[in-house]
Amino acid sequence: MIDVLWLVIALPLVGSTINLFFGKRIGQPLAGWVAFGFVALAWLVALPATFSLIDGSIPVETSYLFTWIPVVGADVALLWDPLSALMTMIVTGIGSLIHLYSIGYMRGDERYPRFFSFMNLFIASMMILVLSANYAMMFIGWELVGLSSYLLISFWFTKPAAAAAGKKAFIVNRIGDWGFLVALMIIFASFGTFDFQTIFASAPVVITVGTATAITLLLFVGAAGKSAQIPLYVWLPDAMEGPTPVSALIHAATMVTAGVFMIARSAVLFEMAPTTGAIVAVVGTLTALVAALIAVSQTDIKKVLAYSTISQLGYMVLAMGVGAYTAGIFHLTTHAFFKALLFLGAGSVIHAMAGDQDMRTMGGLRKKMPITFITMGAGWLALSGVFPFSGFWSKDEILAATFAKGGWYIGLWVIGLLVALLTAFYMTRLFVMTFLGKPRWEDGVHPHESPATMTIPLIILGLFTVSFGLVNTPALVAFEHFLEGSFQYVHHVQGLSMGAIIGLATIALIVAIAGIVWGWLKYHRSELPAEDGKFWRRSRDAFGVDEFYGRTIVEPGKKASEWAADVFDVKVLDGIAHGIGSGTRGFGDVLARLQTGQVRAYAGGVAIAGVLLIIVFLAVGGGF
Amino acid sequence: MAETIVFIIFAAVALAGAVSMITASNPVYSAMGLLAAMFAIAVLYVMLDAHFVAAVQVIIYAGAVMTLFLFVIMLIGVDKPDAYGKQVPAQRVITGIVALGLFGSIVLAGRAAWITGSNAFGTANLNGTAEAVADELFGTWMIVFLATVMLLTIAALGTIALAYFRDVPEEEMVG
Amino acid sequence: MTVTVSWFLVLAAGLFSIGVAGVLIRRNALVMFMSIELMLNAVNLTFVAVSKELGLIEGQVAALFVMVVAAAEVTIGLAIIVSVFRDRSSANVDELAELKG
Amino acid sequence: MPILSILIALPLIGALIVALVPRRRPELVLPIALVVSIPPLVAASYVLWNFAVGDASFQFTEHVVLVESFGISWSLAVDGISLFMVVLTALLFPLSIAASRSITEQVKTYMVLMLILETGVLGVFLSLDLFVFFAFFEIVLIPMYLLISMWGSDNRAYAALKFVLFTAVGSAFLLVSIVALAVITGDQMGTFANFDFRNVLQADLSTTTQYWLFGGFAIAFAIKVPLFPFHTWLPDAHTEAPTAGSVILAGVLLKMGTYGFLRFNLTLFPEATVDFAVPLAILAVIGIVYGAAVAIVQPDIKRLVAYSSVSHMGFVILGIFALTTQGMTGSVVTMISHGLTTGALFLLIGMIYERTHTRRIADYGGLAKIVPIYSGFFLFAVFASAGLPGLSGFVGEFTILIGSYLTLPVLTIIAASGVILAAIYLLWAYERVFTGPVVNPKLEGLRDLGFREVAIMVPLVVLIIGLGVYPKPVFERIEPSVGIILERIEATTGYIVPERGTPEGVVDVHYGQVSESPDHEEEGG
Repeated sequence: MIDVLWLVIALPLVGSTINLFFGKRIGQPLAGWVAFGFVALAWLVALPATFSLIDGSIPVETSYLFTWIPVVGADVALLWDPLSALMTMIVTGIGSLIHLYSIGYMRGDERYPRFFSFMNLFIASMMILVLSANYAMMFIGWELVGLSSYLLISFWFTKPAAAAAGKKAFIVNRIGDWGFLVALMIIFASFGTFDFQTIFASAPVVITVGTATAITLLLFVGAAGKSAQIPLYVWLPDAMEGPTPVSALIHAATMVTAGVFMIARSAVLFEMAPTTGAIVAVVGTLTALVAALIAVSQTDIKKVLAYSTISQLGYMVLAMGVGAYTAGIFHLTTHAFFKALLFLGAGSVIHAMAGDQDMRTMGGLRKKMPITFITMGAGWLALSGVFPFSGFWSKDEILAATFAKGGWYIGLWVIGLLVALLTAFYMTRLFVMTFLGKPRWEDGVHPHESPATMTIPLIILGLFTVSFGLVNTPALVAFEHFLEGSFQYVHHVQGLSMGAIIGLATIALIVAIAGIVWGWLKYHRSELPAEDGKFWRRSRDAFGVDEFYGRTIVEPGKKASEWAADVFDVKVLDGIAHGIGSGTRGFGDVLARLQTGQVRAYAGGVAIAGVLLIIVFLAVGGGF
Repeated sequence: MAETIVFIIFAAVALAGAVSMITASNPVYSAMGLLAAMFAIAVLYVMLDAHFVAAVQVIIYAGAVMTLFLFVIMLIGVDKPDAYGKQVPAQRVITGIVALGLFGSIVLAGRAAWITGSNAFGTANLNGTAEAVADELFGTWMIVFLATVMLLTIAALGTIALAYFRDVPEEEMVG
Repeated sequence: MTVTVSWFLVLAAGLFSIGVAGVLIRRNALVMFMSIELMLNAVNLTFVAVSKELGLIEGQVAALFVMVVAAAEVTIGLAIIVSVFRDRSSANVDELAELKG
Repeated sequence: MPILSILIALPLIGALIVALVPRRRPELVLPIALVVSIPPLVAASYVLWNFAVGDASFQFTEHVVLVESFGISWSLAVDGISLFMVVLTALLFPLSIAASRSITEQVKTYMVLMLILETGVLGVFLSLDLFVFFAFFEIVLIPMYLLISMWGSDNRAYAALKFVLFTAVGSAFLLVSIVALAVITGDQMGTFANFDFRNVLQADLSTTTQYWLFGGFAIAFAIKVPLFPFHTWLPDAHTEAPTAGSVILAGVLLKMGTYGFLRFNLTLFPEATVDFAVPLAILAVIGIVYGAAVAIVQPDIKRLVAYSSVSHMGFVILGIFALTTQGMTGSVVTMISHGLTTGALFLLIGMIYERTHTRRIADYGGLAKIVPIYSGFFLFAVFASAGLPGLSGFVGEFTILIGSYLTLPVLTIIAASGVILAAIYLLWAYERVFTGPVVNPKLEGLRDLGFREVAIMVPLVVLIIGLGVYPKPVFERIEPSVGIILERIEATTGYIVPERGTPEGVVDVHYGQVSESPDHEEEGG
């Protein structure tokens, strides 16, 4: 069964190639159906293998395909364990739904087949990432998803903002990749291999805590790039320039969670380095807080969701930092469902509003698009963390795990609760401003419900959003049990009684409901409240982080480059070369003055030299 | 003894001719001086048993080459008295020092190596007849001889070329 | 006082030096040429003298070759002088300074 | 069959054939030149096909004594290092000839020079005799000089002269060193001199001699590579050269420098290599970062690619002087890959230059809308050059970085930042040229790539992907040859190559046999 796993990568790749070369001939919307078909097929291929893993009929296994780079022992090999199975299911499952959704959403775009080609390429890249059995191959997937992300963000490249956003995403991700790359160097220098199983089995023996800290910190730099953590989160809000299905698939559900996935995959190494764990936890918490603070003031519906994604990724990273891998992955899963749902819902709204994304000109859409309204309502409650929606269970688990760590981690727990409050608040703001109240549409906009290809994915995702949380409750720990196979070398610390868990959950629930009530009271009225004041203004331009980076890194960097190019290279280096050149010429001019052109002067020179030579020979030969 | 007298006389003629050649202000007198020197050298060749070389010296140098010189002198004209030059003021002094230095250093250098000492000068029976020279020239030195043939041909061609292709535009000649 | 080969050699050295002096002090190209011829003759004299001393005919052969080269040289040299003269009506080498750097 | 001699002679014969094309039929020159440039490719493929994998020694050796007393011989051979350089050369020449349709003046001379250039380059990579090597090394200069100075753009005279002067300075050092080496070798063999590589290899050189000779060789090759700070000729030459000239310059001529380092510096002077490795690696890393940083702000697209070459070649030098199997193998792979990717970039730039006659980035904008196929190829080349995994650039640079870290950790970490900078300069340039609205009205109605141009690009694209996805056949052939260089260094100096960086206690888990128990590490330890 595992032998056909390579098809999970190959099928979307084939789909991508077909659409790239023949997409125009296939035409709309058939090209979209082809793309959807290949992804769905990949999902079907992976499905039985996943079930076999759940019922334990096949072991965790590596399937060797071929040798990639022999000198560094990098093979192309696939690892099929619960973690990769879960990610495969998320990526191909949600991926299929979003492909289905895009068939309607992208209708009429002149580069329709190209879009699906890129989407399929993304699925293939993501599968390489999650199925990889070694770090080298993971890095391939890691970079390839960056490529697909670049292609899809700047899909509407005639908009300068879209092109710039794509570039920014790739470059910022590359900064993270630098960390990953250096981590790979240290890993190879320490282990002599990239193979996960070998590394995890031997890590405690082979490397010291110091090396583990170095490796994990660098890996975290990579994760921070891909999963949009401080200080590298700035690309994700800009990435919303891409088409909405892209935002849903790549920048909410799957690719951005790659960093979290990578940390979970390297759990053994992170377990060895408590310092890294602490840093990871703090960075995650701060990211969650900062992003939530920015999200509350955004007026662009996709921007709110983008910052919300960063904030939720902060939660997941916090989970990784405190060693609650299962909880983090669980939140990753539920978040994939409800955030994809929210984005697709937002896309549906934008579609209905003829491309308008400003929530201030929406309102009252409830009656016009009931399916979108209901499904997004489920997403809203899930993200806010209301019992019994999926978000409640997973977020609560992370907070509980943080609390269980004790010590200064309690502080992180408090911040986490604050973020939960803000989350509920801004999601309520989004929901109320969009669907409730009075219509504030501009003239000529006639909102309507989206076609079936768009609403069916919404309904399916909505069902999962409502129910999926139940697979891992304090009473039923199926999910955690399933993932155990992936964390076999990780030692679990469990310290909370059932009473404490229920107590913490109650607190979280109260906070969430408080946030919803606050938002409801503030925004559910006939006039939109004015959002001015210092905090609102600073928050709306994202605390000026982009400008700050521009001032402190981009501009000085550009200045330095210009100096090197225009001054150092031209004046100094070329100057030296020219100096040598003109020096030689000057010396030549001096010598040229000896060339009087007078034959007799030359002859005299020859004669004098002859005499002198004879004298020298005599002197040397002792002729005198 | 007779040899000594002959040597002294003709050596003196050769030196006198040479000196008059470089000092005469009229090129025709210079040519005459050189002619005298060459005849004297031819006699010295005979003293050295190089009969054939002596004959060639007279025919080629004294005959052909000097005639050519005189011909060119006449062609160019002798009406321009030649000065010793004035670019370098101390030129004659320097020239004298250089020439003397050269002579001195050659003599000094040769002193050790020269085959002095032997009474009769040289090997008695060196036969410099045309036959002996021809044996050597067309035997061992055949290839070199042919090379000189080519050289002469080329020289002849060069001369013709110089005379023939002379209608070159002024600016290119100077350029 | 018997004549020895070294006398001839000293004479040759003298003639050669006079030739050098001629090249250096005269500005008439023709006379300079003659001085060069004189130098060649001095060398020839050396060849023949040493040939006599060593009893080898090769010295005379070498002298013959020198003469051939000298003849060729004279032909070309005089042709050059004539064409230069035709170009600027002077055989004064000091006026020929095109190669001045 | 003396296949290597045939390989070197084929382009020359081709040049002769091209020279015989009647003057009245200039339109025949390009097709004929293209046809005669195919046989060398066939011969090179034959060599590649019959190359024995895993054999580190020289193969296809030919040896004919030319000058007995000076020890000069016509001595040719390939090993894993030169093999791919030869194939790359034989591949890039037909492509650049095919891409030379915009050459309209003196086409025949142009093609003849291109083919002579090919002979020269092949000779450099194939000859084992130092004298013959030097001769070919210099022969390459002349056609390249003429190509730049006759068919280049506005500032061509300056660029061509700069190229020749820089290279000639290096050649002077190279010549002196070669002669010195040959005389020392000859002295020890009891003859006047010996230029044969295999004899030179046996010469016993003192450490001081090695330093001097290493320096002489290194200056020549460092200028050719070019290594910072000798790189300033490169942007000018690349920019002013005609398209084919840029392709060949970047694709194969620069490789002559790195190839020289590998073949001569490292092999002949092991002690000096070990002592000079770190300074050269420092220069290489400066070059990586500096070249990339300068590339960012270049206003001219060709200059940008030229500076990117400085950066990429820095990686190659770093890999070589890290003195590890991985680093060195990676360097050779990067040499191949750089030839393909930069060749592709220059070909593409040439194609658009033919249409617009401008190289200024600011003159472009929104091209992707007008010429989608072209943009697709360009984006591919951009990512290949930026080292995207799955494409050839990554395989080489990744291996270099992994290998270099074993001996030069700090430098390698700095060098890795070149990866970030590469993304910046390439994507920023792409953004300015291809995306956004079309501002320049002259760009409207531009023709997209035709069949001929696509046909030129496809082989490169296929090879870039092939080398990126399945580079094993290439690695297998390079690794043994690199191995003996390192073995020699190990044998003659106290240096020890870190094998795989594997410390004690690493467990080798075989595929499919992963044990479930956490105390698994005891099996292997």
